[in-house]
Amino acid sequence: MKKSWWKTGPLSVLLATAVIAGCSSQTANQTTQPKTDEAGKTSNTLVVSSLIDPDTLDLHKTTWLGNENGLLYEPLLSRDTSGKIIPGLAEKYEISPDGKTWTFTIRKNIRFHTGNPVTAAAVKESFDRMLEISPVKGIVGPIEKVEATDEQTLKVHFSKPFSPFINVVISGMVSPVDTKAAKELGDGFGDKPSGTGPIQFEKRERGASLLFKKNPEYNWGPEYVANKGPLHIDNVLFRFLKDDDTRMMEFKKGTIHVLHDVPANSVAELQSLPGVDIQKTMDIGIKYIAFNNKHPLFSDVRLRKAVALSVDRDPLVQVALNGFGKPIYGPLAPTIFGYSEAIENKAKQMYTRNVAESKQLLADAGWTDTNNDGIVDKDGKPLSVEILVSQQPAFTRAAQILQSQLREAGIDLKITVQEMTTIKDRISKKSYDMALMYYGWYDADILFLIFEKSNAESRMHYTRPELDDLLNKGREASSEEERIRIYEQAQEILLNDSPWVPLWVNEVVTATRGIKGFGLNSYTQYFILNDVTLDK
Amino acid sequence: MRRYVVKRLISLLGTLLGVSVLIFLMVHLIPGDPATQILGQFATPEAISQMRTALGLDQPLWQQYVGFLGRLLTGDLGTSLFTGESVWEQIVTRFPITLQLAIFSVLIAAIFGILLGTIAAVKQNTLVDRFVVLLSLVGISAPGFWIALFLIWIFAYKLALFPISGYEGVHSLLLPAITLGMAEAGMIARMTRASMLEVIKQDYMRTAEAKGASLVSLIFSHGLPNAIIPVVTMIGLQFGSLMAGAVVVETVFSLQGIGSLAIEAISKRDMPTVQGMVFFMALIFALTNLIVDLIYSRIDPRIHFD
Amino acid sequence: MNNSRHMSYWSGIRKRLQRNKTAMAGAIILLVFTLGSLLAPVIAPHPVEQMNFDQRLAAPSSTHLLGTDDFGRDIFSRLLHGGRISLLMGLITVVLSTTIGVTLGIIAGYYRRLDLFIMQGMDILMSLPALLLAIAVIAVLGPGLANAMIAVVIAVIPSYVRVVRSAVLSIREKEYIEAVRALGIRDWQILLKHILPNIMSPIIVLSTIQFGVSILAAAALSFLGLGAQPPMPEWGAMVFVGKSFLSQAWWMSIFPGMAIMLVVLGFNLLGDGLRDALDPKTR
Amino acid sequence: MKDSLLEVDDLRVQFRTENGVLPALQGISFQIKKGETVALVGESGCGKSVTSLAIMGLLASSSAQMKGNIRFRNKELGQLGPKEMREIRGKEIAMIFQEPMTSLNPVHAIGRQLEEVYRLHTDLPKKERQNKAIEMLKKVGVPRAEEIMREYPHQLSGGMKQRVMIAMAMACNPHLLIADEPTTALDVTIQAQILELMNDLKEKADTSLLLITHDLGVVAEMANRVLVMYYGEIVEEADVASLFSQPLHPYTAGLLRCIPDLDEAEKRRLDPIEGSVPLLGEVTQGCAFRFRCPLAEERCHLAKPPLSGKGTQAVRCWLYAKEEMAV
Repeated sequence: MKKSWWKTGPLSVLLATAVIAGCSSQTANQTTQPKTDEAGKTSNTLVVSSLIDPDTLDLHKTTWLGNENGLLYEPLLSRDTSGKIIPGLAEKYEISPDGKTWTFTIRKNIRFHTGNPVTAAAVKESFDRMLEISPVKGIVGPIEKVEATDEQTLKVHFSKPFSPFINVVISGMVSPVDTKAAKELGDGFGDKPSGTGPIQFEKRERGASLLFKKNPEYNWGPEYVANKGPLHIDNVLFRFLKDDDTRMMEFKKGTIHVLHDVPANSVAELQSLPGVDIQKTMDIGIKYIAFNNKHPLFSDVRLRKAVALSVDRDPLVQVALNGFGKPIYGPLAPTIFGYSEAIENKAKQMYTRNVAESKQLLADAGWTDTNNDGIVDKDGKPLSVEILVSQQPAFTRAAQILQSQLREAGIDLKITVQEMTTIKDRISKKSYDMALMYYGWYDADILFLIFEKSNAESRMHYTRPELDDLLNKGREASSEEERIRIYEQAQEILLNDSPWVPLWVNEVVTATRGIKGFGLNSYTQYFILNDVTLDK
Repeated sequence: MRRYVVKRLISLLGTLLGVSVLIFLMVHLIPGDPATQILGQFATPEAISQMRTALGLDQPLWQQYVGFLGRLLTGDLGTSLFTGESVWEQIVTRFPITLQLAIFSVLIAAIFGILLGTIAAVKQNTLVDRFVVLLSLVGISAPGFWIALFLIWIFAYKLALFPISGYEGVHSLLLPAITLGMAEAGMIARMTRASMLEVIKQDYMRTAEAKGASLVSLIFSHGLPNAIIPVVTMIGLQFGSLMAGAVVVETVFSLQGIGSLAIEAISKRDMPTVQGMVFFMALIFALTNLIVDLIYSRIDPRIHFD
Repeated sequence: MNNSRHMSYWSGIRKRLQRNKTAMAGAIILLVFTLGSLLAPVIAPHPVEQMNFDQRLAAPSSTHLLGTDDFGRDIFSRLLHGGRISLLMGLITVVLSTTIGVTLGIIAGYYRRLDLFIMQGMDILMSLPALLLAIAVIAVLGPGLANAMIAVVIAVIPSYVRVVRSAVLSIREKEYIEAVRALGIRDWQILLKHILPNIMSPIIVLSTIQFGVSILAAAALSFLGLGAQPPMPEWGAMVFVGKSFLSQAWWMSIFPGMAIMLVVLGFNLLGDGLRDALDPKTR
Repeated sequence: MKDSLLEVDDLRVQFRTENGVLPALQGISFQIKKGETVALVGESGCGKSVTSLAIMGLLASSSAQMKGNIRFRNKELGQLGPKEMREIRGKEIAMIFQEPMTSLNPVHAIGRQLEEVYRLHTDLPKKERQNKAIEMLKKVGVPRAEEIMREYPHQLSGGMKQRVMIAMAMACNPHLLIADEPTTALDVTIQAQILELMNDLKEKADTSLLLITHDLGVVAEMANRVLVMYYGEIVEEADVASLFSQPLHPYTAGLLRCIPDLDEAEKRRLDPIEGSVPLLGEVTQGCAFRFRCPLAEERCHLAKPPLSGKGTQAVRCWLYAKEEMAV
């Protein structure tokens, strides 16, 4: 789940292997943890292997939103499996002509897990709490105020038009939270959350597992599922298994029903197992090389382009991802609103690997191989740069391939594997050359979040006023066509300046076994559990 | 005896004070700003500076240390920056696993190590002896993470006898305990053998034999109690360091013990947790060593502390 | 005369070592690995970093003696080159920690006034589990081979200090040292000429054993991703990578792990043999 | 012959070592009668202790080879299984060692060690065993016996420890007590007490005593008969009176000259035998004493002297062999 790009995987850690993995931390009473030895058959529990133990289940306090905490809450709007916007808790919505006021009509007869009714006033309270305490409130846009005009009508007023808001709503970031319960429980709300989702909280074993039970009141399932009522399964158990081998083995052994984000090199193996169902969806983000654009070397666009031109994306995808991905040359993934085929084609033309051109660019910048050691040099110094990589196997593999590719252009690449925390820290302090990074978000507004000047401070340190203008306009423009046009222009600038090197889009592979009716909404990246039944 | 314990406790306090300084400095030298880390990178600068104030990070270093020490003295190990759980709570949930793992592996290691070491000593210079000596060296030399891998592969996956990862009851701890126990068993076997060889030469062994004691009684009743004294010390020290976290093994087996908690906290830059955890480990380690010394005086009547 | 006595002392040890099967077995293992890694560029059948995407995860065969890894690199060649890293790392670590540890140990043992401070410092270091201490050091310094070595050095120094200090303490009070001191010879001369030679045996034995320990520790750090960085063919790192391919390519992790075990075993065997040869008590 | 308790016949012991096979006992024969005290004397390294260990069956089978016969109460000890041998050890033949300081197990209380003898050799219940042990301690003159039962060896003096050792050895009223230098490690004042105690107990229980010592003063005090050993052989055997009045073997004569004058307060060696006992395996032919013998002749270098008898005395020396052959 890459719902919040700023937190995608930052908990990924020192050890890609298994740090947060594992099962229970309780010692004595294991009674509440359903027996999973026979894949939960006896207790009617769906067991999901999950990578990330969310920091908190309180939607307004979390910096990470995924199935693990997001399924507790039901969004106001959603998309169906073809990408069409469909009602969620809001029957319908309307945007005022000036684009500054969004009006939602809340469905009747909906209750939070506590039994508290969901009214327009309650949703307003939820918005207010979000705007007050959420560490990531910046992402919801310039909201001025929220008001409930009657039982069912909710109005969200913006100071400026903010088109990406539709995707904020769909992402679940502003789904209604039971603020009444939150007030009663105070800090304890995170341990006893209440929303309107199909599952409700049962038990948590930090670092090990999260157990949910079905919401018996639930009857507001989305249009595209057969079962709009309560789930068929009684419980959903997320087991936090960080280590790839561990989760693979657990799955193969049959102790897990749903293996999300299957390690690329294991997909073929799983496909050959009987009874295993594989689903693939394209990720809503890309992996890229981030340059330090303020670095003495990479402030020169020729060097950035030289690097970009020495990269061959096919082996990256084929070897590092075992083919489960797609090379990407332009800034946006095809799954993101704002993606343009024209841009992608142009980018492909500009940046398909060309070592000769790369060498030429280096030579133009004064870098040539004078001592015939295969590495270009200037003033007696070889061109040696460091790339920061987090310890995900696919990343470290990719880095090694990049290393050999850049070498052919005469660039010596040193790989440093560090924790994401440290990498981000070094990036924001500009003490880096290059880093292998990623983002994930539903809307082209991601470019604003990465490149707009205040954001660029903590990222690639690349600023272009024209780009800022375009990215601001993109937020305010109300028609989709207009927005697409604006983002095309913005992407053109990025292509020419090459402040980064987009590499690939992941194909997210989910393997299931011993269950039926499991789905994955590729537009929202949420699991569809409504129709899931366990095999007998 | 009491005076000895008091003396030891006082010197322990000195060490712990040093440890607290060391940990504090180290944790503060670790790159990465906890405030940004908590708030996520999308937080506004004001929010970050507010958070820094709230965390006391804007104070001079010595003041922060004094605060840390003061809280330690009142038994407050701090609170996680991320989960809001107190470090103590985290320890309470995680420590039992580590403790069980430590006990389990020390038991395995002690049983096998002492048995093999004794057999080797009794059969000195025979094939059995050479085999035990080599086996124990292999146990010491083989990397734990490597052994763990194959134990998992064979016993948990291929034969499906144990859970692959995580804690599902005491039997989940068998493979990790074996992994940990291998090296320890090797060390224990070597020490038992050496110690037993020394003991066998002693006059009192001949006395016992002259009394008509059987071989079994000679070894287990007369020899072992003497030979085991240095071994017990070693076992105790191992136990101490195990309780302080079998980092690699907990990681490989995805066990939620305090070793993996500490590493996790380091990687998340959860400074209070790191500080509290490491301090706790040092405390446990030191206390076990003290207890080992006291046990030592119980099993060797010649030793008296006053 | 003094010299010849020394000579016979050392040649006696050599003879004892040669007769010691354990030591010889260790020495042979180490010789094979040392030669293998020294000659790696010559005898490695494939260039160490050459990727060959057609040959990924190939099982051991006549072309690839120990198979290939996920990039189609030859495991055998990587193991040979990896030996250089492990052995060199062990060597540097041992030299550093011996130098620092012995110096501190001698000072602590000889100058009683400094003893308290040094030993208190060692107690502090030893009150943290060694691996955790190393991890913390790396957390501060950042991952990498050099930092991993520093971490290992810091973690093993206390054991040197302890051994050396107690050896010095027992020798310090011997009559001949008293006598030499009475002659007005300077401290550093006493330390260098009279004390150091007399504590060489435990230092040599400890260093041999620590060689293995350091290699093991460094491999563990690399396994945790804190030591050697890709694409270095460090053995611990190779086991870590191989771990993800256990079901598809067992050779990726089993052989590097075995290499670590054999080298460490070699040092332990040699250390055992040295202990027997150097320690007259066992004769 | 009828009342002989122990008969040792042509006992040979060899040790296998790195440096080859070393002969420690080269065929010794002697008897001990019921109630008799036989002293085994000689310098250290002459095979006294090996003899005692051989009788006890305590030589390590891995390194020592034993030949010859040891008959004890008409049982051939060499033919007994380990279990039967264990039943004899400590019950019928008991032994006291030279070093009381290290001969008691430091980790067990005195009571436990003493009581163990009864546990091994009787069916008495625990309470009874303890009473017996206390009684035994009292018999050997240990004060505060009940308390001592709970104490550990390191809390006792050397003399006390040796008393405990004696108590342990005499616990089952053995037929034969072997005492290997029982007083050597003790103070002179204590020595006499311990010897007296042993004599006393032995008389009461009608136990035979094989007393191993290098101290001829002790021999004169305690023994009925004396065996003089040199380099793994018995070179002279005699009753105590004959031996002291008329030593035959030059070695015996040499030893006797070494006895300090008891009247003199100062203990000093008057006329020690020069040189020392050869190392095992060093002598391959001839008389082993010839290197130190003031009377050595050519034949002493060529062949080993045979055993010659002279009244109650027997001696292994060419000096007397001639006479014998002449007879």
